[in-house]
Amino acid sequence: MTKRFRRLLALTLSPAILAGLEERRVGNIFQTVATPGDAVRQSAILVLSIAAGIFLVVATVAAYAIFRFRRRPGDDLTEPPQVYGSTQIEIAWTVIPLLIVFVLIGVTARVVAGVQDHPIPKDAIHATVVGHQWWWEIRYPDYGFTTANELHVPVSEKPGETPTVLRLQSMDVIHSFWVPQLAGKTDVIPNRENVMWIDPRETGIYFGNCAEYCGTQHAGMLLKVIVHQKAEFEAWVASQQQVAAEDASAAAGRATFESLACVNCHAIRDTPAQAGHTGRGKFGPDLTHVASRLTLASGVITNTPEHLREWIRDPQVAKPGNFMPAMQLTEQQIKDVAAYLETLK
Amino acid sequence: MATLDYPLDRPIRRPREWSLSTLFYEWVATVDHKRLGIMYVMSSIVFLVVAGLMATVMRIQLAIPNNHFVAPDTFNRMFTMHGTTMVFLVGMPILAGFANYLVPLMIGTRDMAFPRLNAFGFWIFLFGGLLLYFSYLGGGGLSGAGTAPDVGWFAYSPLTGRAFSRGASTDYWILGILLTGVGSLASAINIIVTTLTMRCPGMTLARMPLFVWMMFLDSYLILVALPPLSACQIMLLADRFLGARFFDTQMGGSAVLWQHFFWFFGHPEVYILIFPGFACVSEIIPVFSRKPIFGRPAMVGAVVAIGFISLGVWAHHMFTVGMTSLSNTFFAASTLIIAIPTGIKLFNWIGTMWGGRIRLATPMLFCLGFLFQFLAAGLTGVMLGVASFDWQLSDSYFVVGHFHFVLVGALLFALFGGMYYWFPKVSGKCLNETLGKWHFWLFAIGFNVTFIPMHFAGFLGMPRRIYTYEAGRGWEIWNLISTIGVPIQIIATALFVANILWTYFKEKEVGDDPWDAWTLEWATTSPPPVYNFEAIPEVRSSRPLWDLKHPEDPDWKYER
Amino acid sequence: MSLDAEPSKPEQHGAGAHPDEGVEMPASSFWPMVMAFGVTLMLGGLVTHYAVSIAGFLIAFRAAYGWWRQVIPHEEHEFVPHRHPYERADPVRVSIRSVANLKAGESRHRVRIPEEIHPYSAGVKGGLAGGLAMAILACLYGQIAHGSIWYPINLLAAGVMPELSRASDVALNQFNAKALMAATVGHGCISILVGMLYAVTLPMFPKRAPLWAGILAPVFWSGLVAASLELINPLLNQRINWPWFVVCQLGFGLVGGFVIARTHHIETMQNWPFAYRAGVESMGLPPPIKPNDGQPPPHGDR
Amino acid sequence: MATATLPPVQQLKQPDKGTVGIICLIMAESALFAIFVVAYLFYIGKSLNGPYPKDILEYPIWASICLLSSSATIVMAERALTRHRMGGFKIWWAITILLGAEFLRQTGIEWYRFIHNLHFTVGTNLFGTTFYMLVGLHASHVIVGLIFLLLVFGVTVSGFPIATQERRVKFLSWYWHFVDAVWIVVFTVVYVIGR
Repeated sequence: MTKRFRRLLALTLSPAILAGLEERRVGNIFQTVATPGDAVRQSAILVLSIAAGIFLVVATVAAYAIFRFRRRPGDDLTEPPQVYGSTQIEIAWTVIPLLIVFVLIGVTARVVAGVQDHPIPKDAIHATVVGHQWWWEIRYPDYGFTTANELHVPVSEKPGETPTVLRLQSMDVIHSFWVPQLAGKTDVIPNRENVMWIDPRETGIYFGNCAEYCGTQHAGMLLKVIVHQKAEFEAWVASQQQVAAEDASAAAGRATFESLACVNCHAIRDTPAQAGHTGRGKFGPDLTHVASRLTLASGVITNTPEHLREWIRDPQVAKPGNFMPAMQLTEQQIKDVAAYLETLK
Repeated sequence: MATLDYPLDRPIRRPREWSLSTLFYEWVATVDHKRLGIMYVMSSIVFLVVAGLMATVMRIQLAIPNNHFVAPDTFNRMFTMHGTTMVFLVGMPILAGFANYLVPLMIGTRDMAFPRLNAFGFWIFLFGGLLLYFSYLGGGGLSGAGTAPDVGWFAYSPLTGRAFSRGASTDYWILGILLTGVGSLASAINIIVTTLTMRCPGMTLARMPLFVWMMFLDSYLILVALPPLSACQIMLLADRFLGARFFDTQMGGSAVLWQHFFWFFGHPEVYILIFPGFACVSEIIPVFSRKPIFGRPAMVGAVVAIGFISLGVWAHHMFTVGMTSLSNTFFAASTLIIAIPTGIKLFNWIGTMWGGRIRLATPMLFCLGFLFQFLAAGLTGVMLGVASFDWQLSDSYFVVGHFHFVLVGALLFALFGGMYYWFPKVSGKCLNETLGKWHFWLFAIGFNVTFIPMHFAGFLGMPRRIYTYEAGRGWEIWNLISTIGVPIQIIATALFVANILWTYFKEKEVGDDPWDAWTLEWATTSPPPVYNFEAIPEVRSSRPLWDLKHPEDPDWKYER
Repeated sequence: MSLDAEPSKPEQHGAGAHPDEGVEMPASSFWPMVMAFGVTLMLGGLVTHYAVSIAGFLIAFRAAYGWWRQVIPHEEHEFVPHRHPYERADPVRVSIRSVANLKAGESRHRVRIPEEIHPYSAGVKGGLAGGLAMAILACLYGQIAHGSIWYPINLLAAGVMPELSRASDVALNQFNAKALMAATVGHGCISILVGMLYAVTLPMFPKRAPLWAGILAPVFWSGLVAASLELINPLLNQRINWPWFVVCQLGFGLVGGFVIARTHHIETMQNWPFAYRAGVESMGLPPPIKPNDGQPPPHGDR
Repeated sequence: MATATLPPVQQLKQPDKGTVGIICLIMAESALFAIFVVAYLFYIGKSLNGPYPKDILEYPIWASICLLSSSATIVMAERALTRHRMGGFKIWWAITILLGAEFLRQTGIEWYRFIHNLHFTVGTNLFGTTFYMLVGLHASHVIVGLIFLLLVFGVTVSGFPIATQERRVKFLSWYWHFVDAVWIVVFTVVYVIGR
């Protein structure tokens, strides 16, 4: 495969793949499209209807009592009968909640075990999601590449389900992985690996957030799960597995990038800016295919040339408090670096 | 009560003449439980207003997406200080205040068991709170720019470690709360000892007012649950100052251990906060329904049950940390079971009203608000207890809505009811009923407008503690409605303050017992003398004043 | 002030040395406040400057000494004279309101209602009998329709065991110890609770309680289950045979209701003093209210 | 209604407030220690680097004997006080203080060996953290107890009628027993289970 063809493939594939996907920005926990989310939704609907029933009955009785037994003119001369209570009624209204609670515990046990202890099929996709302050590193150990903030998974249809197993790790503090339409949240904890799985039935771009407060830019730690048709997912994997694009027109930007401190945090595979052993290139998102992503800064801004330039000029404007400093580049340097990064499809 | 343990060998001091300086002296140096109670309540109301204003700023920031009203760090400090203040500087002291003022009066004694310790508890709470707020000036050390803590009120490690929280802001959080914790512990020990050892003749435990019962169990919970918080704060302090490794994940330390320790305190804390609400409601509803409390033994039993079960439910705050399915189910089960005694209490309050002659005065209105809102809060609590549902709801705005329903909709409403109910005892004057009813309705409307939408925002995937959000996620409308409720609540609270001032200066005295109530505090003057009772009263039933008011049909004939 | 019409004897309960003129109260003291301030400074020094800690220590030390002097050898008190008599609380007056009685009768207007119930053990027995009847019917159904008594048991256990919902028909027909345990515990607990509910609620209904218990309640219950079974136990919902299900419920209702209704009502003991209920008589308590005859009834089955 | 028909008021037998107070204090302290003990147990074997407990810990037999026997001597002192034998009280009290001080000295020696000779500090590993914090928390309670014991000894020697304070001396001795009991737990957890 020639270099030129590879680039062509990458250039044409990425927009094509993403164009047909529906954006699902509203993470309604009752419109789930994956098994763990469905299981939770079913238990949720049960609890909600029980709660609604109890609320209606108890609130009606209370309201009736207030209305029926309110003080009326002439009541001032008597005190009502001083009744102490009724053990029978008290037992009845202890036993009924007990029965309800008993059912709820049973359902909880089944749903919890059903989601947590679900056997993982052999052909599952594996991804490792690493939480950083304040972005997501996403590794595909089986495919050998690393990306950031946008988790791509294949749709999981019957037959031949391809669920995705996520191993959650954290580099610093506790985060939480939450895409409401797919599954409940699972915390991303340093020095501990949590495992969760999703099997989305419908393609689309699902929005989520970090759900555990993790510092200044907790709000800016957004998350997208992009669910492809299987063939498109494989094409995406293939394009991500390519080495970084080389474009002679961006040579100036590349030189600037590699000569500056950018490479201390950001890696670009198969270039001098590759991640090194001393932690170099591991602190920020991997930029090998940065131009193929929808957003920058962990979902805070869309990935457009203007946004990219503004981001390089001063990251603290769009996402105050994040760890990328303004590098005090000249306008020309900013233009060059941005142009270089845009070639990294 | 002036029982002397030792022979007197010093002359008894006579009180000084009255003057401005002695007035100051009498408040700052006082060991009188009533004055300390008033000071507790007043200072927590001040903190309530401060933390309420922070909440207002946060609501303005969140009213529209991509708002730039405050910077992210400012917002994070505000929710941290708002939560910390509301829990440790409003909730805990206001219950100490109510208990201090009322427990000795209700059990017919002259003072708390350890009056000086009582004063110490109040002052160390106040200074601890001031130290926490001093962080706004001195958070970076005296020479640096000030910053308040920004790690959230439950301060999850390792965010609180030196590596992620530089400067001294988190240290202020630790030290301030450690000090107020000492204060809470002092007042808890005091209340326990007072209730166990200083009841007036005839006041058996079975006859003790429910208010005292609940404050007693509340204190027991503080005694058992607060030291663990202090312990884990000491560990964190050691991590930050001595280089210890308790929560250092790089050295093999566990980030989850802090959560276990914190919530082992943190969940009983929720009950510590709500019990005083139960206490007020259990006194007010019977008096305004003109009936004794329905199922009194069950009421006490339910609180005892909650007091014990609540020590075994802490991990329901941690359903998302990846515990085994068995642990998750266990904690879901214990959490759901605790709903039963809670439900019993609610039913018994309704049972008390059933067949009564309900007087809808302001204290009762607030209690009715409490009933409905606590019902809703309890049911959303059941939803959170179902572990699987909690995976979606945990750390979302649903949780924010839920615990504000508990702490504002239930606790604050009950405390407002309590303030309207006992204000005549403290001042001799009844709070104005018209203003009070305006206060109630505006506050109830404002509260519900603010906090109901939060549940829906949570259903739509809005996480808590975010300083802003992008448009198009379906959260805009709910956040906007939420913010609209805030000014209504502010107006209502302003009416309450105005009512207190108006009443204090303009209203007429109403006598010792304006509500025709049944517990001992109404048998003395309003306000009570320093010594509470000229002679220690004697009781024969759980409603001593009923016995006197209805000698033809006294309680003691029927009570066991 | 006295709560009794009879003059009080304050010296009996420690009102102090001068009962008629005043009371000794703990003396005011600055030291707790100073102590709190010192301790705060001591800790505040950690985040400011060590000199603050030293100052705090000195202040706390001084306060500790002052506090010590105030309680050792005895706690300092000050004399508070009683208020002038006209500033004291008025004696509590007899209310002008009369107290309405329950229609149950003059002397018993504070009883709890209902006054007669089935013994609680009847609830447990009835629940267990009904549960057994239901289990037998369900197993019968399993044997007839699927050739295995384990089938309904496994279906019931699927409510808490997700692995069963993935099981094949053959597996559902086989014995599964875990499922048997889960199903027995679940069915047993619910049966006992429902039996208890029957026992306490049946006397509240006017007449034809066995009809309520035996037929109407199971039918109502079946409807409730039909509406929610998809969420509670999806596997059971897929495979349920509704006629048999209703038959099983009726079996529970009729057997349980019959066992409960057969037992005699007992008089509740709620208007007895605790001492009698606990089986110990103690002095100083009023005698028990005697509803029917002179003697307190023998201990009921609670 | 004639007052004569009022039933007599039950005179309650209520416990002494100091007793309840000191029990409450001990409960709170127990809860505090419990968390440190749980932390110690949780982190057993989780240190990433040495030294490990089995490498350096030695059974503090003599220190334990000192501390535990001080519980007996303080009982003797109390007994002497109730019988108004001031000489006996002073002697037993002084022995208690000496035993407590010897315990602290032994802890000091152990810590000196760890910190100065082995460079094993609170930050070395999780074992160091939990060890110093748990043992240190207990030692700080011994110090507080010793200060109060010394105070009582000082005022007694200077002629204060300590017999009037018998009740408070009793509470102090309860606290001392509590500190000793905690040592049994600490010893078991740190030196027996932890090794």
